[in-house]
Order: sequence, then C-alpha cells, then structure tokens
Amino acid sequence: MTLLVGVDIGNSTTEACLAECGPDGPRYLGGALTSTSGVKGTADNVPGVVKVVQEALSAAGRDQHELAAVLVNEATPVISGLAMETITETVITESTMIGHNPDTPAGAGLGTGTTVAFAELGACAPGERVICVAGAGVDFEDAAAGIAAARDRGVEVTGAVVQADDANLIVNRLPTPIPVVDEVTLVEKVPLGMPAAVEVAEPGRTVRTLSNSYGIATLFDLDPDQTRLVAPVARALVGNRSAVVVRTPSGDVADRRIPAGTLTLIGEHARLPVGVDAGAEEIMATLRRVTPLADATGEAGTHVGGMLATVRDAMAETLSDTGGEQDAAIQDVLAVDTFVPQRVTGALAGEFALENAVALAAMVRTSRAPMEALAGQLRSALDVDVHVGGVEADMAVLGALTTPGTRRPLAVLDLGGGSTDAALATGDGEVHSVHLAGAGDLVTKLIDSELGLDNRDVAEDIKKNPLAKAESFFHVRMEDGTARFFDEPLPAEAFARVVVLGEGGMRPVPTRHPLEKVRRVRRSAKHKVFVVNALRALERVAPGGNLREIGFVVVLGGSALDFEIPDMIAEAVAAAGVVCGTGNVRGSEGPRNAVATGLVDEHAGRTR
Amino acid sequence: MTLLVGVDIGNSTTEACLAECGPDGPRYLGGALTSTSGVKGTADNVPGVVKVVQEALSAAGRDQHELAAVLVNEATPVISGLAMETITETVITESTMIGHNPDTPAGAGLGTGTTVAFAELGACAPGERVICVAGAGVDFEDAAAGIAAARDRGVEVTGAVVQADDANLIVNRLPTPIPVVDEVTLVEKVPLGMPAAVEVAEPGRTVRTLSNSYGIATLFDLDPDQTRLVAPVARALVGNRSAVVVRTPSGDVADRRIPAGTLTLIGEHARLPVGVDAGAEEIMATLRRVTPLADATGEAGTHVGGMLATVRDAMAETLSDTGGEQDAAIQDVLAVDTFVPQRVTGALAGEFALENAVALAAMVRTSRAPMEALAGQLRSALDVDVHVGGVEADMAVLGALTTPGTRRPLAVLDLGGGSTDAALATGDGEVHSVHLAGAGDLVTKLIDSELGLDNRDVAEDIKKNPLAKAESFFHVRMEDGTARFFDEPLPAEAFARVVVLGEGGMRPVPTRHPLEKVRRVRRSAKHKVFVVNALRALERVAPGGNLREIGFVVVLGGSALDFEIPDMIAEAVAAAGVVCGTGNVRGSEGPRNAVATGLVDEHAGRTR
Amino acid sequence: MRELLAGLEEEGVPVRLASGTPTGGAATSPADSGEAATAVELAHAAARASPLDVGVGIDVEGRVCVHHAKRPADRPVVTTDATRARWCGHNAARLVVGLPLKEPPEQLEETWPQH
Amino acid sequence: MRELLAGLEEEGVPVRLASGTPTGGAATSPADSGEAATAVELAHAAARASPLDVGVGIDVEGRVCVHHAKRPADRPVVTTDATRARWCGHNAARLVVGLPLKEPPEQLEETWPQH
Ligand SMILES: Nc1ncnc2c1ncn2[C@@H]1O[C@H](COP(=O)(O)OP(=O)(O)O)[C@@H](O)[C@H]1O
Ligand SMILES: Nc1ncnc2c1ncn2[C@@H]1O[C@H](COP(=O)(O)OP(=O)(O)O)[C@@H](O)[C@H]1O
Ligand SMILES: [Mg+2]
Ligand SMILES: [Mg+2]
Repeated sequence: MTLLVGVDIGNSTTEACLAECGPDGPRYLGGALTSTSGVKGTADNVPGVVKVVQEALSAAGRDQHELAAVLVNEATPVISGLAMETITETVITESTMIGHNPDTPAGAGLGTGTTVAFAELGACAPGERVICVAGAGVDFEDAAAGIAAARDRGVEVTGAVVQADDANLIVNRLPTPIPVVDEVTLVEKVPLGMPAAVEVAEPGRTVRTLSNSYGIATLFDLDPDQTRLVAPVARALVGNRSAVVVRTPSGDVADRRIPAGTLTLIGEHARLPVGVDAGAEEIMATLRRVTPLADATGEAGTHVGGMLATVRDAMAETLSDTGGEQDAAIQDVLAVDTFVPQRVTGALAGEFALENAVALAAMVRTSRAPMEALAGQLRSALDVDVHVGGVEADMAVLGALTTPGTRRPLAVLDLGGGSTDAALATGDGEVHSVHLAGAGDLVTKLIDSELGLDNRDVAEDIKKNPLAKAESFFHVRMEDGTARFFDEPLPAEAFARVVVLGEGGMRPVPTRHPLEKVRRVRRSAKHKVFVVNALRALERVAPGGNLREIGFVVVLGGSALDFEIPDMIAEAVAAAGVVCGTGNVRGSEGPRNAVATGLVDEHAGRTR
Repeated sequence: MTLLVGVDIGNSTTEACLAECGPDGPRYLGGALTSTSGVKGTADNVPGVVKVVQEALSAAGRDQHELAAVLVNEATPVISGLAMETITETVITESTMIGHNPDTPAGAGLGTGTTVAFAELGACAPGERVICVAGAGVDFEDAAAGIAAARDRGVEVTGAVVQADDANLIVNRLPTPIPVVDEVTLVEKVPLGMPAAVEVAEPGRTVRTLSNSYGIATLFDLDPDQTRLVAPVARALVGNRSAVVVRTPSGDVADRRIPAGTLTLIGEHARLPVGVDAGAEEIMATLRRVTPLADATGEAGTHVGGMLATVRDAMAETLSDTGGEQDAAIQDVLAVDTFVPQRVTGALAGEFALENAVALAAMVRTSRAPMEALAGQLRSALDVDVHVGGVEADMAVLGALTTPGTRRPLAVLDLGGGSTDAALATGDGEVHSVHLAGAGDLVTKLIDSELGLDNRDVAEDIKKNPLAKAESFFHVRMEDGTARFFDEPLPAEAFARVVVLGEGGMRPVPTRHPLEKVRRVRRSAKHKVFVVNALRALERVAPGGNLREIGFVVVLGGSALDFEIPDMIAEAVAAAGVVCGTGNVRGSEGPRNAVATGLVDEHAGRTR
Repeated sequence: MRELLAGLEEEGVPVRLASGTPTGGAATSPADSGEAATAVELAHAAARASPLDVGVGIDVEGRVCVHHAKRPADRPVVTTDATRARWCGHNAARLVVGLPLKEPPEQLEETWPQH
Repeated sequence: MRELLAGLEEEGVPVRLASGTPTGGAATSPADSGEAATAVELAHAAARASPLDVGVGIDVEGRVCVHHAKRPADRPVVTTDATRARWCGHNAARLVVGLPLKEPPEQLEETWPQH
C-alpha cells in the first residue's frame, strides 16, 4: 500500500487528490484545493503545491512522511489577456438635444417654441410661443409664478427646461400643466432664442415625437436634407421618458465609429487583417478562415494591440526565466460583442449612451513546460519523490471517466478562468485536445463593463449568485420571485436596490439598472463566452467536426460550478443527441479534481 | 371649389379624408375612421364607407349634399389566415419524474432512498434509506410525527413527497429538516418500493443534481447506457426549484417530435416540400428559394394544411359572389418559431412544458377587385359620384409624401392587421409594391399562445400597452420602474399581479409569469413578425435588394401606432443609413390616412 | 384556527406574537375577543394592530375574514366560512409576502369587472 | 420645512394630512410639538403614526431625521441638519414609493460594510 498525492496546477487553482494504492487499484482518501501561486508551470507554484498537499494529508489524518510520492501534471504555462475596444461614440455638438431619464419629469405632453431665459419671460410679447429655460437659483415658486404670469399675459409658454430637481413642484403650481424636464445639469449651455421642443411621456411610456425623425421634421418644418441630418438625434432619443431638442443652425449629433485598429490573424497559410470595429462575428469568421492560428498581432496604440503585446512579453519573460527558448505566439483569440455605458461628450444632463465595443481574449500556451526546476524545488520542500508526467488532457479524461454513467468516446470541457480546454478520448484511447482563449474571467469582465460597475469583486459576485431586490427593510425578493425575510433591518443603502446574495452575505449592486437588466447582462455574458467556446471547442475535437460522434460530454473546471453555465451548454448541445452534464469526479468531487484524480489513476494503472 | 372625400378600405379599418379642392390644390378639412364591414373589396364594405363619410362630413360641419364625389381606392380582397402547429411533446411514462415549482417546497437539500407509503413507515427496518410518500388525508402533524418516529428508530427518511400543500408545516415539525416536495396532485401514482431521489434548492436557486445526467447516474449507480436513457429527464428538470426522480424499471421520458406535416411551396420554377417541424428558419429559407411564390399547399389533416385550404376557399367564395373568376392562390407565407405551454402527459403534479411550435400566416390577394358592385351600391347609398381608382400602393406613397421631411426615393411600410405591405417610389415616379403575410393579428396571436392566455382581448391589450405590477392595494409599478398611485384600493384579485394599463383602465393579466417574462414575450412577438417582415418587404422593393438605395422609409398603418414597433424597425434599418420613422400624413394624421389622402391628392392633381 | 395558522406557516411568513396570539405575521382576533363584532370588524382591527398590516378575524358564527390595514374597513380582501380557514391563512400570508392570492378568485371580495 | 415638503412633493407622493400638517404621505413632526424630543424620536413617532410608515422629525437644534415605522427606534434611515431638508424630503418620499434613496450614501445612517 503506497500513499500518493496527485496535484493539478491550474491557471487559477491548484488541486490535490490523495489516494492509497494497492493491488486492487487506488482507494481515494480525499482532496484539497487552493489558489495557484505564480504563473502555472513555473517554480513559483511551489508554495501552492506544498499547501494543498499538506491540507489533503491533514484532512485525511495522514502524516507527510507516510507519503510515497507526489504526482504533478505537465503544467504548461498559459498566459491570457483581456482587452476591450470601444468602437462607437456619441457626440453632441452645439447642444442639439437633451434626452435623459430624470426621476421626476412632469406634465406629460409636447411643447414647442423659442427658448427664452426665465428672467426674460417678462419681455415676451403676447402670442409668442416659448420654452422657458430656468437656470440655477430660480426657486420653484418663483418659476411657477413667472410662467403663470406670462401665460396670463397671453405668452404661450408651452414647456420648460430647468436645472434643479423641481419639475413636479413647478407643474403642480401652474393652472394648466406643461411638460417640464428637470435635472439638466448644464442648463446654462442651452442656446437661447432658438426653436425648441420639450416632450414628456406618460409614466411607463417613452417619447414618441422627438424619437421620430418625421416628428422632429414636422415640429421644425424641416426639408428632407435637414431631416436626414436630424435622424441620429431621433435615434438617440428612442427609449427616453423625456427629451428636449433645440434646433441650432449648426447643431449636429454624430453617432460615429471610432477607428479601433486592425487585428492581424496569422495562420499557417494565410495572414488576414480584420478591423476590430467590424465586430466579433467578422473577427471570428476571419479566425476560422486562417485556422489553425499561428500568431496574431494588433495595431500598435490600440488596446487590443497593447494587450497582445503584453501577453506575448509576459510569456517571453516567463520562459526566459527558466532558460527555455520557444516563441511566445498567440494561440487563440476570442472576440465578443459588448457595450459600455459611456458619458456622452457634449451632453447637458449627464447623459450616458451605450457604446458598442469588442472584447478580446487572447492566449499563449507553450508546448513544453520548464517543469524540472519546479519538480526539483518541490522535492526539497516536501522531502518526497516527485514525478512529473501525464499530459494534462489525458489526465483530465482519465479523471472525467471516474464520473458515474460515462464511457468513451467522451469529451471533456474544462471551463477555467482564462481558458476553455477540451479533450476528446475516442473509443481506441486516443486523446485530441484544444485550448481556447476566453473563460470565467472574461465573463466577469463583461459583467463589470456592461453594467459600468468598475468593480471586479462585485462583478464576480454577480456572476456566481442569483440576484434579489430589497423590497423593504425586512425582506428581499429573489430573482425567481420567492421572498426572503430578515429579522435585522437591512441598511438604508440597500433599500429598493438590486442586491446579490453571495457567500459573504448580501451585497448591494451599485447600479440604477433594474434586476432584470442585471440578470440579462449576466446570462448573456455567460452565453457569449461559454456557449460559443464550448461549441468551438467540441467542433474542433469531434471527429470530422461532427458533435454527434461524441457520446458523452463531461463539463469540468471552476466555471462548471456555476449555477447556470452547465445548463446553457447542455441546452446548446442537446440537439446533437449528446449526453452532457457536469462531471462528478470519483462520484463525489463534482466538476473539480479531474486532473489530480487522473494522475493517481494513471500511476496506479502503471504500477499494477 | 369642390368638396371631395377619399376613402381607403383596409382589411380592418376604413379611413376617410375630406378636402376642398380649388385651383391651389386641396385644402384638407379632416378625416374619420371606422372598422371595415365585410371582406375588403366587396359590396359588404358599403355600410362602413357610408359611416366614415358621414362622420368626416359632420366633424367638419359640412353637409352630405355639398359633396361632389367620393374617391375609393381599388381595394383588392385580401384573405389571411393564421395557424399554429406544435412540433414537440413531452410525455412522461411510468412516472419517472416530477419536476415542478410548487410555491412552498421545504428543507433545501437532496434525499435518496426507496419510496415507502407513509402508512408503511412503521414497517421499515432501522438503517433503511427511504423516501416517504404521503397521500391525501395525511395530516401534517401526523406526517411529521410519523417521520420523526421512524428517524428515531434509525430509519433514514431522507426526503418526502406529499399531496397536500404541507411541506413547510411538516419540515418545521421535524428535529432536522429533510427536503419535502408538496402539491403533487397525483401522489397515489408514485410507484412504491422503487429507488428515488428528492431535491429542493435554496430559495432563488434551481436543482443541481437531478438536472444533471451524471448527477442522476451517481445517485442511481447507472451505467452509460442507462445514463443516456435518463438524459431527457435531467434536461426536463433544468430550471425547477424542486424535483423528484423515481427510478422505475421501464421508466422513460420522451421529448419527442410530433410529425407536423409538410408544407409545399410552389414557385414559378420549382416546387419544394418542407417539413413544418423543420422550424421557421428552414421554411423561410425554402420560401426564398422558390420566390416568387405562386401557391402553397399544406398536408391534409394538419393545422397548416387546414388553414391554407380555408384561406383559399374563403377567397374562392368571395370571388364567386361577385362573378369574378380568378384563382385563389396563396401569395405569401410567414413562418415564425414560437412555443406553447402545454400540460405534460403523464405528469403527476400538473407540470407544464414549453413545447416548440411553428406559427404560420398566409395570404391570398387578388390582382383585380370586383369593385363595380361596391361602387354602384355606394353611389345609390350616398347619392353622389363615386370614382374607383388609384392603385393602393401609388396612393399610399402619395399620402406618405405629405409627411414633412420626406421625398423620393421613398418606401412606405404599411403595417396592418393581416398583412405587411410595402411600396417603393423611385425618383422617376415608378412604384413597386409587395404584400406579405403576417402583421398585427399574428403578434396578438403569438402573445396569446405563448403566455397561454386563451384570450385574444387580453393579448391585444398586452400588445398595445405597457405593463405594471400591483405592488400594494394602492400603487402599481410600471415596467420602467415608475410608481403610480390610486386613491381607491385595487381589487384583491389584482394584488401582486401583472396588470396592463389599457384604454379601458387597468386589467389583470391572468398568468403566473413575472412581468419581465410577459414583456419579453410581447417584444419578441413584435420582433419576430414586424422586424422580419419589414426587412423582407424592403429587400423585395429596394433596387437590387439593397436597402441603401432607399432614401426614406415611412411607416404607416394601425400597427405603426404601436409604442415600440416603429422603434424596432428604425433600429433594424439604421445600419443601412436610411431615414426611417413613423409617418405623419398631412403633418397631422400620424401614420393613418395615407391612402385616403393620396386619393384626394391625386384627384386634385389630375383636375388642376 | 389550527388550519388558519397552518396556512400562514406553510407560506413561511415569519411568526410574530400579537395580542398574545401566535400568528404568522398577521394578527388574528379570535372570536371570543369581541362578542358582537363581525369577522370583518375583527379582521380590520387586527390588521390595523398588526405591524405587517394584515389581519384575520373569526366571528361567533364561524365566518372568517382576511383584511388589510389600508383598505377601507367595509371592504375586506376575503370573507368566507371556517371550512376555508386554511385558504384564508395562505392568502393572509400572501398579502404579507407580496404574492398573488391563491386559487380562483370566486371567493375574493372584489374582483375585476369582466371585460 | 418648506424644503422638506418640496422634496416630498417633487417625488409625487400623494399628499395626505396627518396630525394637522400637510405632508407628502409621510407624517412630519415639527420641532415645536415636543420640547425635549430629539429628531430621531420625533421621526419614529411620526412614522408609527403615518399610514405609510414613514416619518420625518425636526428638533429644536435643527436636526432632521427620516425614519421608518418598522425599523428599531434608535436606528433611523437618515439623520442630518436642516440644510439638507430637501434631500430628506426626497428620501422620505422614496421610502414610500419604493425607490432607492437619492445621492451618495455618506449621509445614510447605515451603509454596507465595504467588501
Ligand atoms: N461557484 C462558482 N460559480 C461560478 N464560477 C466559479 C465558481 N467558482 C469558481 N468559479 C470561476 O472559475 C474560474 C476559475 O476556474 P478554475 O478551474 O479554478 O481555473 P483554472 O482551470 O484556470 O485553474 C474563475 O473564473 C471563477 O470565477
Ligand atoms: N395603438 C395601437 N398600438 C398597436 N397596435 C395597434 C394600435 N391600434 C391598432 N393597432 C393594430 O393595427 C392592426 C390593424 O391595422 P390597420 O392599419 O387598421 O389594418 P388594415 O390596414 O388591415 O386595415 C391591428 O392588428 C391592431 O391591433
Ligand atoms: Mg482547471
Ligand atoms: Mg391599412
């Protein structure tokens, strides 16, 4: 009987599997896991490995000197990077429009007229149609009194734009309501003496006239050429509860594309450039055309170019440290369409626009790892035999096959943090594997940027847990509608907010988005990364690219612990008649510990 | 000066435009609209036309004998039909699974063991692992006491399935909680003496083990072949808060496709069959291959076959009435993927499954209308000159051009109830038109069936209005988050329900779906019908199929009044650089009255 | 009374004590507390006393009523007889939790006019 | 006080009368109603009296407090000074309407521990 521990050094996580091997095969005693220290496959991993081995031993009540050997996988360094390139920008010049959703616009309807400063209302002639513009410091009672007085004199004040959060206060004090848009921060920039229109929709509705090119054309009597120029204004106002359009002579809204640089994908036979602003679909189509990818470069000065260079440099450095001399070529990229909420340049009310962006994940992976240094240091740290061996993919398959209900042909999908790896073991024992860029970390990044959180921790929490909304100080409603009660009142900050119920308790999501929007972003990020990558990976390992040839798909890795990703993947491959589910390594470990288990298994098989 | 009225007889709506024509062109005096009486283009339309003409006159304060002439468009009869074919069916045989979302399962976790009737618990030996099945009439206190007593004796009761809504009551009375699934209506059909598993997820989460094929394989120690058989069970349980799986020897779940019959699309050169169960995309691709469609037939005995026959027969009858003899050939079909909630056959707890379905709209339109009879009867009814003339598409373009900010080349998109019509007027005055099946009525039908409402009126209300949720007896929250207060308490029935705020006031939506789900169904139905049809229509009228050649798109018709359809279409064509918006006929009528206005316009032009 | 409490408990409304009676978040006024009072009166009084604004009343004739503090006194949510006590418990709890009421609305005091 | 009412009104909370004071659905207790009482005490009393469960208190020292009837008496939602009365009005209204409180939470009595 020999005591063995298999150790899998992953990019994010180092896992151990402890077993006693005798003539009847291995008897598993348990496992452990910890964060990987340093770049996978380098000597920096030693502290993590030592920790995980000791934890596995002490959990099983065994002592370090009973250990016969540590089995380590051939951990090839993987460096992955993420970058985001914004490809559109909304710019408002000459204050042509204000379209925003203040919490409290007032007086539904449409008003048109010439913009007039509040102080100048008294100078307007009866019969004039005007839009009143009230800046900072105008009290709401004075504003209402002034507007009412002007109307009494026959001045048609048909709408107002105000700086303070006063719209309802003003409208409530008028004999007949007019549409008023408030919270316009830079109201002093609204051009005066210009034709303008103010529209406020009923609660629950959005503006109809100012979001319609022909509506604006009707109001301002525009000819077809002018209408064409104003069309982007209308489009930008779609979906707003309230809007103001001021017709300035040279006013213009540009919904412009930012030149985002070129990505060059280098295959064995071809070298194809593709503009990042062409979008993810085009980039991935170009990638398919050059497959297998030999390398990729990005235009200098762009985020994507910088990211690819950083990834390559980091790998070169890792390799030079260990005296290896391989080239650090980009092995895969994944492009994903996304959007980023961004403050509109030239906006008067702090408007945000959702700009289109492309997120790119890239990966460098070496074929041969500098494992000798790692093994040597490990040997002296633990004072025990260390065997390096077993190709990672082979070991993953062996481990996955300990899942009840599986057999070859079997495909493993390892959903990690930086990469999505797949391996297929055919009936005759051959294993094909593929390593793709983009996994859990990209999902977190997409959630972070699409919601404009700028907080990776919150984004990670959102990724991993269901949402809820705090409906009172004492209960939240979960995203599936169930209510949960608390004895202690929730903090005021949580009130009416979207919260996430993570391991560390409840945490508010710092966003104005409704729960459903946050949920949609979360699910679409998972879909865009993992469903796309799972299909890409399986198609590349399946015989002839045909998924039907795969009997069983076992989903493994940290992201397989997710509460919805495995279901999404199962749904996506269901049509191909494949049995797909989350792995349950050794019938007990769930989707974790496959490689570590495979190492023990293989060693036991060899020594028997 | 002559007083004229233009009348547009649509499929659903008859519209009038009253004008005084002099040497300076027409002066518009107003309009009116009413429901069309009878099939468009037949003598049955007379009452509607008479009504609308009188209303237009009286609104403008004019008398019938001042009227010089009534101008009627060449209203060609259009008959359209809708059918739905369900193409999948979930059947549970031998009660293999129960996966449902009762409001109150209890005791999160997973239990496994042999199913035992509650009355037999006393006969279980210590050490036995069992799942207790409690039928009708077992009181919760007795159930809890019985389970607790068995556990005290060492019987491992790891979970329970009960008929009454008692889960929390039982679990609250146990010393240690076990997962309990309740509200299982047909609990007496649960097979006893069989291995079973009960899983209840934490609030806000869904089952993890029983929705995973390998999870079930682990629990029941299945071999790969058995696992393959159980995979559909796992898939059917995805998304449930609680689930029970009983392993019966011959248990089986079929997620089977129903043979849904074949649709034969007949083009000028080809005649291609396509299985309805291939889905909408395949049907529409086949349609593109035979375009232009000369006729279509459906397999007898299927819904689609029946619908196509009905449409053709109705048209034949309409034509025979008027002595015309044209063939009633199907001119266009639109297939849309949808789903229908349907009770699962063999289910024990009233489970519903979302079955896939294909909805099909079809249309017959004649090239020449039997207008003489209509004109004759109209002449005697109103005692005034009646001019029939003006091709509908030409008139629509003329009317659309009265929208401020437009000019040729201009495309009209007329979004009606039964059909989506498009016409393109090129710079040199030529007009091309196309008439496609599927419009507002199909949207209503999709909303009705996808939500399982079985109430066309409610579905129509949902289509036309934003949603809200009654959060208390005194306020509702609109779908955009704004709150609305009421002085009178809302009826108890409305409490916590999704409501729609239509013209007739507030109305509850009889569904358990959350607001977001109802909203998603509404928006996707609009998208599937109108965005698809708008692009199909514009591609067919645009020179060389290129949207960029169209300068302006004017959206008209009843469905252009929708609060989100025009925005969706504008969004979809924005990429092509086209100016697209809702029409504003004569600068005042919005998207209505284009054809009626065009008739007056054309007549005025001719007589000048 | 047992059935009423069972309905409240099954819905998982946290249990609180009000006027010495164990309730599922909603105060209940047992019939013996007010001799001539009707179930509706008792229910409204209980609702007003309840921190959760929901009350249930049972009168000497065995009528059971579910009420909400903010509804007018004479317009309760549900009035029925003791045989439906469990159902009243469920619905009282659902008023607290913010869930649509259970089962067909034939028993509800006020429904929507049929469109 | 005017600013406080303005904040309530702007949020559109329906106006009701409570203890003779026009309020935006939340009962306000002006400082002169209780001599030694603090803003917090006044606010909690007002909240308990209010049918909408939200109360605002202003004490002699010019402190302004927003409270909710169901929170413990000593743990109000907001306590600040009279210069922020308008903001208190907004937030009192938002408690009624069920909207997240306005502006940065530096003023809130209880916030989340920073993760
Ligand atoms: N419970 C969980 N739910 C969702 N994702 C998770 C969960 N636990 C870990 N992850 C994700 O798994 C990824 C790391 O996976 P892992 O297999 O440990 O990486 P690697 O294979 O690179 O070592 C991270 O993106 C992390 O967010
Ligand atoms: N306010 C509205 N919002 C959305 N749809 C509407 C509205 N008013 C009418 N409709 C829809 O318009 C369609 C009828 O359009 P219409 O142009 O009158 O038909 P037709 O051209 O066939 O006479 C119906 O499907 C109806 O539901
Ligand atoms: Mg891994
Ligand atoms: Mg029409």
